[in-house]
Amino acid sequence: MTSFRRLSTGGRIARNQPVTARFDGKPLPGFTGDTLASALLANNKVLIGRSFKYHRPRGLVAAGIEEPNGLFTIGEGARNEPNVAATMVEMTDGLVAKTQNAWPSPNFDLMAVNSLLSPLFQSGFYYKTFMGPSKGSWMFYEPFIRKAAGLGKATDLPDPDRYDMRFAFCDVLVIGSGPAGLAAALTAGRSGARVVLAEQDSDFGGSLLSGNDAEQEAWRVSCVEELQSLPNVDAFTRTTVQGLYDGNLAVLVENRSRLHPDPAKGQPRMVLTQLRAKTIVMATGAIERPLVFSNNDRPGVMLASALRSYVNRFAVAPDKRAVIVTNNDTAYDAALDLAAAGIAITVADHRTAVSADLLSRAGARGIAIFPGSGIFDVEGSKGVTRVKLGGAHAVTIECDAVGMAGGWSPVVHLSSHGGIKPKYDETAAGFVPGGFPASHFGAGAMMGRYGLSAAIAEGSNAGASAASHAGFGKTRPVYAPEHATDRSYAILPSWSPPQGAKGKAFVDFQNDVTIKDVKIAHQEGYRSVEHLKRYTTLGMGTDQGKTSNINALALMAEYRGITIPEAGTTTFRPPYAPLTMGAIAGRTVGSHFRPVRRSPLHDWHVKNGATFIDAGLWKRAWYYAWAGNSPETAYVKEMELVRRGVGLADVSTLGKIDIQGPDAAEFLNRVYVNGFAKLPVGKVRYGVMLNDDGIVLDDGTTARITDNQFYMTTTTAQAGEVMSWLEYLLQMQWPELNVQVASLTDEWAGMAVSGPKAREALQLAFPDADASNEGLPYMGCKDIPFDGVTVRLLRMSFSGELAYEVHVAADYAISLWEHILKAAASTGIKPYGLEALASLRIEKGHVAGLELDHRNTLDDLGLGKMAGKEKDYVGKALRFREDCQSPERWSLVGLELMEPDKKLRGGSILFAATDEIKGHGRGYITSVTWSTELNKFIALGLYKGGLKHEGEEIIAAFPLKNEQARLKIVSPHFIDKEGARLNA
Amino acid sequence: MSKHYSALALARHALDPDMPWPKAWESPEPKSSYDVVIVGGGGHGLATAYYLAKNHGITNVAVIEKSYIGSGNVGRNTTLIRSNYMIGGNTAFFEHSLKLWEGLSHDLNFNCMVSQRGQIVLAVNPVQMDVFARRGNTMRLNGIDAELLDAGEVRKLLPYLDWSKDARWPIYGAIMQPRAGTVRHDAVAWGYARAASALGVHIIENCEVTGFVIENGKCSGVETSRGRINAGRVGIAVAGHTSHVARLAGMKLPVESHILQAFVTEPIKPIVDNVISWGAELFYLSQSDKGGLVFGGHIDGFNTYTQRGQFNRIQTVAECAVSLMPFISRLRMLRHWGGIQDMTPDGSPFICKTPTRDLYLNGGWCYQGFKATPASGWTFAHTIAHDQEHELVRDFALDRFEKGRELDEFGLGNWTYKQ
Amino acid sequence: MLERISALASARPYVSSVLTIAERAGFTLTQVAGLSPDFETKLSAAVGPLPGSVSRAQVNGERVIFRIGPAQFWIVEPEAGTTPARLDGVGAVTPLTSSRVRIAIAGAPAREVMAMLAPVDFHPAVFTPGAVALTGIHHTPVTIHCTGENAFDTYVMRTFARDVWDAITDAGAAYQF
Amino acid sequence: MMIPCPHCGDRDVSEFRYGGDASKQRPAHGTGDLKAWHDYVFVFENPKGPHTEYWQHVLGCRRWFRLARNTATNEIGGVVS
Repeated sequence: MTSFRRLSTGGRIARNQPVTARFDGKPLPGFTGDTLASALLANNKVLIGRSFKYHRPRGLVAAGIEEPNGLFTIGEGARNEPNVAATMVEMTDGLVAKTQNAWPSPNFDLMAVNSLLSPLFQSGFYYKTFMGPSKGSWMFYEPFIRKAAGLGKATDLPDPDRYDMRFAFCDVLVIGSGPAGLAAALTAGRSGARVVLAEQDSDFGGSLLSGNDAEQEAWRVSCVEELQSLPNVDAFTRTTVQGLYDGNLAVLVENRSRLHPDPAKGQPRMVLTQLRAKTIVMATGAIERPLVFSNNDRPGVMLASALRSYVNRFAVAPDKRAVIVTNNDTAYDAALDLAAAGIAITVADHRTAVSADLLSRAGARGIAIFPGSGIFDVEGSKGVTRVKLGGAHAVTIECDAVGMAGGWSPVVHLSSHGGIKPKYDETAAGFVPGGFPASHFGAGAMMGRYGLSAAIAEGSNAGASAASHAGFGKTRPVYAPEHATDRSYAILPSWSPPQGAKGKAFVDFQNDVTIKDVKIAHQEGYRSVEHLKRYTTLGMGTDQGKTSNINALALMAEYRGITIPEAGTTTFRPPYAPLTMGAIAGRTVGSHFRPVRRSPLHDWHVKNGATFIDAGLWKRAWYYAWAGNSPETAYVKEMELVRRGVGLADVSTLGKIDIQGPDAAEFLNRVYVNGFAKLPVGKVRYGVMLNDDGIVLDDGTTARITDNQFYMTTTTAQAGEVMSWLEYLLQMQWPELNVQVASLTDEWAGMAVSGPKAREALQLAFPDADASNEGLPYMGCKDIPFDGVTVRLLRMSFSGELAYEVHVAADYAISLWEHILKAAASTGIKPYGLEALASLRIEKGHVAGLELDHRNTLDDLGLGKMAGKEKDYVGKALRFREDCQSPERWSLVGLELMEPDKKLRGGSILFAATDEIKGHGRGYITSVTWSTELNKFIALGLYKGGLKHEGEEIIAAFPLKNEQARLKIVSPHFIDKEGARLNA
Repeated sequence: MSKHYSALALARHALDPDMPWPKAWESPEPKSSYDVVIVGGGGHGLATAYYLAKNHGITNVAVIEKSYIGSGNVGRNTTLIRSNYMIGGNTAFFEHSLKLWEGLSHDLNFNCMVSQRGQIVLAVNPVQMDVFARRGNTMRLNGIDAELLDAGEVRKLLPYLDWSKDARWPIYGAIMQPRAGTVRHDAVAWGYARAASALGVHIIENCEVTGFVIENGKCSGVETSRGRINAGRVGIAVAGHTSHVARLAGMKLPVESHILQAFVTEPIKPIVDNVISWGAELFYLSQSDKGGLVFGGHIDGFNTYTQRGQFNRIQTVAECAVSLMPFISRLRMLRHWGGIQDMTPDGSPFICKTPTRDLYLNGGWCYQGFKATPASGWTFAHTIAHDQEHELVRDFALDRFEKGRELDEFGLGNWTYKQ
Repeated sequence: MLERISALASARPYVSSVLTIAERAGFTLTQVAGLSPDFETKLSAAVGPLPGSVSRAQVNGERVIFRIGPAQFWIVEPEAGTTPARLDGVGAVTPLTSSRVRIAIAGAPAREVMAMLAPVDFHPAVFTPGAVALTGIHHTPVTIHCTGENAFDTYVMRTFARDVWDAITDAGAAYQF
Repeated sequence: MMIPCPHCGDRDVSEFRYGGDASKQRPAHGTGDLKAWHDYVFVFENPKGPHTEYWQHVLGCRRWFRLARNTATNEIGGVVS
């Protein structure tokens, strides 16, 4: 049976460019200019899918972005993309499309059994059942529900395509290129303003593309040509404005899928533009509404405007006869154009009176008109075969298709993205923008003002106003073609269908929401629009209710006995249409997800067998190949090297800050808890900073280079925070301090030379420097020239060994590092990595990231004594809050494993020996290492009451691995309590 | 007309299409006086009313809602439930909540689709694994399920993550709570409303509280857009607008209002079985029963009452999604929306008495309001009924910052906008 | 003996017939910040006229001066330059030569590539030669200087330079063929 | 959202770091008044409407400044001293 066919002439398709897609494994012929939807209809594929819940046979409803039914899986393998509206897919060679949500096929779908059970599946049914027999029963039912739900099937393979993101700026953004948009863009363009015109369709023209009037076409072409000739205008097709965000940020997405772009050549599949527009003209048009009647979802029942698009634009039409049902005049455009193409047309008009002009024009085309009538029912299981009218003329008509003309809904989505709710306009019988900010303008059908000459006039005005608002005063208006007329768009509202028909009457096609579901929601009290939507899932599909929202709202208003505006409207949220995730993420994915930060020594580490570990954004050398291949053991060798000989570690990741000015010392004295005012030049001091709340923010060291210049280091993790904090205090709170700060983190590389042989190594590397205890005592610092480069030596130690840090401008880092290794080769010096660094400090009892976690006070970390009693410092007041001083707080302890055959793990929970092992315990282990000095596992931890319990035996529990171990609480300074090594 | 929901009732209605279902909850005119008035008809307020009636026999209760019930955050979240908390004041409360979730559909006779599909939190380095271990050990020691997974085990469960050498942060392992999962969020509000209504609670929609009747330090009612309503006790549960409503009662709170965005893709056939969270940046995702992937990230980072987010945050979240699960790149986002949530300096909530007698506060939920709903209602009802904080919420007091007793579950420091 | 090694030493080179993306090494960078009310007068005496705003660079012979913050300037010149010696007593002087990598992006598509990287208006009538933007590329702070009709110098942080290089060359991927 | 940096002009919000409520007066350095510090650090007016707040142009000139913004609309009032 043929229901739809390709006409032999007409349309905008390029008949000299035939293309072939693959549809469900078979060739699907079409032409360039076709959409997948028009090609399917041209090939008489009317039943093209099954509905979501009931698996009813479905066909195309629309010709544009609002299509609810015609969803297909496009592409295959890693390029498989589910749920794409066929109306938005351009026919190309190589296009692959598959039907979805039907098994084995849409024509014969076994899931259609659901249709028989449909009385059970009314709205909200799942809230009322699947609860028994036991508490967890839902977990039994859920997999079946989940399998039945969902639309298409996604691939789980990584997307091979590229997506670009770009920033752009313009004076006037015009959204939509229908008559109003073309006029607006051209008027604005003529003013000299930078104009961007965004059109989601594959060509400019909007509704004009679906017409067949030669004069209008000429007007369209001349507008487009002039726009393209203007250097200040960028006009984009296939570009959807997906959302408007604060600050006039418009997000545009251009789809280049039809070009089958090659990511290896840097060709993007989509380009997302973040466009900052000074002004915005919305000319987004309107979408036709279906009518609600029995079996209005039969394949072949579609919007009247869609029938018109298919016949005029794609030269595809119902085979012989179509019925058009309408409540307004606009349907006659479709009726006349279809009749002109030789299709027999019957119009059922809800209105009892039809204008004489329409009657005579329709009569001239042989169109039968039944006033005061509507559709009672539609017959035909897999396609329309017959329509029964109701009302004044209860006749039955054999036909191939039905066009529904229920009036128009202005596309107000973008106007409400900024938070202004749409308002109901009785004349337009739809929601129109509730208002605009000063820089936004609307024109044409989206304002509820329909008709060609009105749209063009309004577009021209809006373009001029927008340009003027952006500072471009002079322009020339755009005039409508001479014979443009304005058709009335007034509808006869009739939201409920005739009584008595037995079939389902759908409000939302995609989500299978019927008029009965709306009734049930009303009965049960789900009456606010949001309740209605959420309870019935109405408007929640991929089409986001573009065709269904108003009908549903109107029905609810009718049931409640209130007006449509009283019933409310729903909030439109971005994106306007389904927005590809890859396009949003752009190039910032995979290895580009976040920038990698590399030490100036990174390339050396790579060449010399380092294994890296992620620490924030940094890649840090974790351990080196010379020490082995396992993170479990390599660090132990590296620790031994430092404890017994000398090692070299990269500490360039530390935050480094230059602090200069006459008040620099006072500034440091305020931000550190301990005193810095009297730090002598040439000396370094360990310091701790608190946040305003009295909790430890960071620790580090600061050296005094000259009277008015200091060199601060921070932890790697907090470097950025500390820098911003210092800037904040100086710029916003303490303007009386004359201090300048600058980040040196990237300027200076740092390397630690640590171990009993450190002095020997340093002396070998820098023979001219005095590294003796006198020349460079513990916590001393000095700059020395070396080979014409300034090298900063700081004698300080994180490991507890005799140690120096050697800092140098980062450009020279690798060269100097290699020099030290070579010059001091006789000491056996080798590199050691982050794991050893972090373990050596545990033996020494230095706190680090896992202890500095924004939860601990100075006293918790055993650093309370550092704070100056008399001096003021940030965080001092709140440091002394009641609980912060409690002796029962969890505070820093050292821990030794008492059972040599066991392993100690970070994250263990600590209990007293007599405690029951449950609850939160008395603390936990923060950091663990094997101690090469003590030959056992040791740890740092926080324990209730802290070192009051020194010497006690306690228990570490790690129930995740069913482990428990006995520990002893000891001083966190496991080695060299007197500091003999440091001062050696 | 079946009041009780069951498969049988559904069948009876199916056979007799003209038999109407009863209203899920009644909409009475407000009385002039109630024993307890709850301000806020969201999940927490409705749950509080339900438990006041059910647990404490206090049925002369009104829930007053400015808009329609469930119009706030209970319908604007990513529907996750879990009890993986390790700070003393939090663990028992959230586990109590999860236990209540487990029986909720039965308790309410309303299928809230409590789906315990397990949450997997992915670690990106060994240090994070130690932090997760502390969390998991604490959970186990408090009778809560938790499992550590190594990278191999994670890969078996989630083969579609980015396991390639291109991954910016390779996955190192994970912690899993099998009992965690998702709940159909709207059903929670409706289910509590229906059950509370059945016990006699008045649910009053489209009624805005404009003031509190406070004399001599005691609250005895509320002024509303529909007149004064007297009350023996008044509870506030208006997350997102807590500061505003508290100000009407003369309070200034440690709360800022921030927007948290959430996202959903088009529906697809089942592909993601668990709730997945990532340790690289805050990101969490699950697949709804309808088939959409529901996901979210951090708050936008500055206080706002506009329910629309900034695009750079949307990008950040999309980058997380695609980088963690590269197949998502080809799926399409259908909607994104924003909820206004109370952020507190330590990321933890308040359920407590206030300086005003007979006035009680429930708010400051930060990211965790939804999963807390049942326990919040349970303990808030207790707090109101007994004029004394329930033992599970002892630490959710307003004075904890004064005392230095912050509950900073994630160790993020005292910034509302970083919590 | 000590040699300077570029942060981009191991970066993958970018080759295109229409677009140059290349490191432009061989400069010194000195930051100088004010500590006295007459700072700008003193600085100007030492290095010549100063840029009036953050959005324009001042070119004094081989010396390029950027105003990078309140009372803060960057002075960029060839390695043999004499600036640091002249700055004694002018203000807080901080040598930052190693801290930045200078990447030149030049050629007909340069503006389109820049627009793929930073949220700045690179329209030729707006971002004219001499224009400067302190902004972000790939989440890191950068200073972008328009040096010619379709030519830009971008100063990026050294520790991020390799990755920012990858981001820039990736943005220019389409022109490599 | 575009934020007007007093130094660099209007820039995208992604270049900035937010710094919290700027209407609160920081107690003088050295003030030991616990209540004053508690209110300053922990308590917020949190208005739905005009709000003054700190921002830093962290991917730019690193300048901190006070900005007037309406929290009900995100409308920017401009930089305030």
